[in-house]
Amino acid sequence: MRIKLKLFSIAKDLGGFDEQVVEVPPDSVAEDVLHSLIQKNTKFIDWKKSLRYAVNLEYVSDDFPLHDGDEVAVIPPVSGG
Amino acid sequence: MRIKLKLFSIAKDLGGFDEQVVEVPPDSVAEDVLHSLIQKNTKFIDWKKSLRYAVNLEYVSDDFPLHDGDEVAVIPPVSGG
Amino acid sequence: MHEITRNRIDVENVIRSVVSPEAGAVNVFIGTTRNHSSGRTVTSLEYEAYEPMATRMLDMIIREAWNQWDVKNISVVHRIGRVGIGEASVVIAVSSSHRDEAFRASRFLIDRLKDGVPIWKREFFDDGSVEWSLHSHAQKTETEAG
Amino acid sequence: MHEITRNRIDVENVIRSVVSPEAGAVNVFIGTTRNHSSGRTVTSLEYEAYEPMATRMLDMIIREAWNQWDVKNISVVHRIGRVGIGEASVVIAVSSSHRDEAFRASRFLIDRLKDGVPIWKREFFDDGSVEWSLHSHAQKTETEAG
Repeated sequence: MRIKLKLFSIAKDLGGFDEQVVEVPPDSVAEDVLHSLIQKNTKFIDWKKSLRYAVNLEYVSDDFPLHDGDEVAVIPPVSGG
Repeated sequence: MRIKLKLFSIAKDLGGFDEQVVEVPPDSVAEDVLHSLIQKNTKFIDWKKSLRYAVNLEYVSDDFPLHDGDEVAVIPPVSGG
Repeated sequence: MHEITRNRIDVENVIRSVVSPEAGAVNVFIGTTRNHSSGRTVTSLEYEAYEPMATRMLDMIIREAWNQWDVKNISVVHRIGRVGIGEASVVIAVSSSHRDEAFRASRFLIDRLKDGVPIWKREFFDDGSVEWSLHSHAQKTETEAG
Repeated sequence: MHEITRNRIDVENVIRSVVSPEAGAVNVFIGTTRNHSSGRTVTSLEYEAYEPMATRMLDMIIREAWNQWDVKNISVVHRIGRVGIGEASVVIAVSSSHRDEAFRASRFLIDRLKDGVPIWKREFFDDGSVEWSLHSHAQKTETEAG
């Protein structure tokens, strides 16, 4: 299945893109998107514990199941305000 | 001795003046200024418990001793803000 | 800075007076005049102050806030005289590095101001009556506004 | 009202949007950009947002504040893009009848905003380096500003 993957802040810098449609295996969960990112850039490993995921504009748990067409965002520590 | 007596808010309305030099007996204390005011207008009796006194721009206790030349203010409940 | 003024308070100006490139947080409290009091309609208000004492007390409570919290700048401006409905009667602004201090100092300042600074509000009602706002314990009446 | 904008925030306008003749108390929190971070000199800042999600979350936390306190109006405006030093990056304004509610709701809103709304700050330092501000537990670094 295909999802729209969005990266922000430091994740965007490490990943080298801000938005990409990616193919993921069926039964993928939110944090699985990190695996493909780590293959591109091993520095993502250091960030594993700091990253949160949002699916379709809502924070989800790491093991939230993904569906075809989902918009999945990798959310580094926020610093608004 | 003589003091400068200042009235504000409801006290000014009841007393009919905002500032007056008044003669008080020696050994007078702050709340003694109320006695002469009650003689002018008995409604001051109802306010006895709500009034505070300031001498030379500072809140004082009711039994604070007055001195010749003091500026004594009768302070009804404040409502600034 | 602190001031008792007969002019309209320029809120932006009060805020500008505390903003600093070294302090990232600003808390502002604004008291505005209300169109009702104890269920009756208020058409306008007037504030009077025992000015030299009020000025002295503002100076004192600002120093108290300074001593208590790590804040950068503090400004307090209170308007006196006639104030239209919905206009600011008081503006307090505090800047600090961390937001907690700005919030706490701002709250402290308005509480202390309302508690003892010699300023009085007179309300003009739509039935033509005029009354001093007297919310003391001894005088009961409704809850304190703002 | 809430808004994520690339324009300079008109603080007076945000305040005006919450002032009501029925609500006597207004609390305003303003976050301003600082000229230093972790002891280094910052020359300018840039904010980026995951806009649709940030908008959705602002809407949500405003509703949470509404449900929790008896407040009249709430406005939250966050600026994104390049922001000069000393300028407002966020303005929160809350009006209520009693000051306690305005203070509490305002504090709640900025705490919640800083805790989870997807907005990121990037600092430009005087030595030419550029860094995302990342104050997570995992990433330690100094205390959160503002």
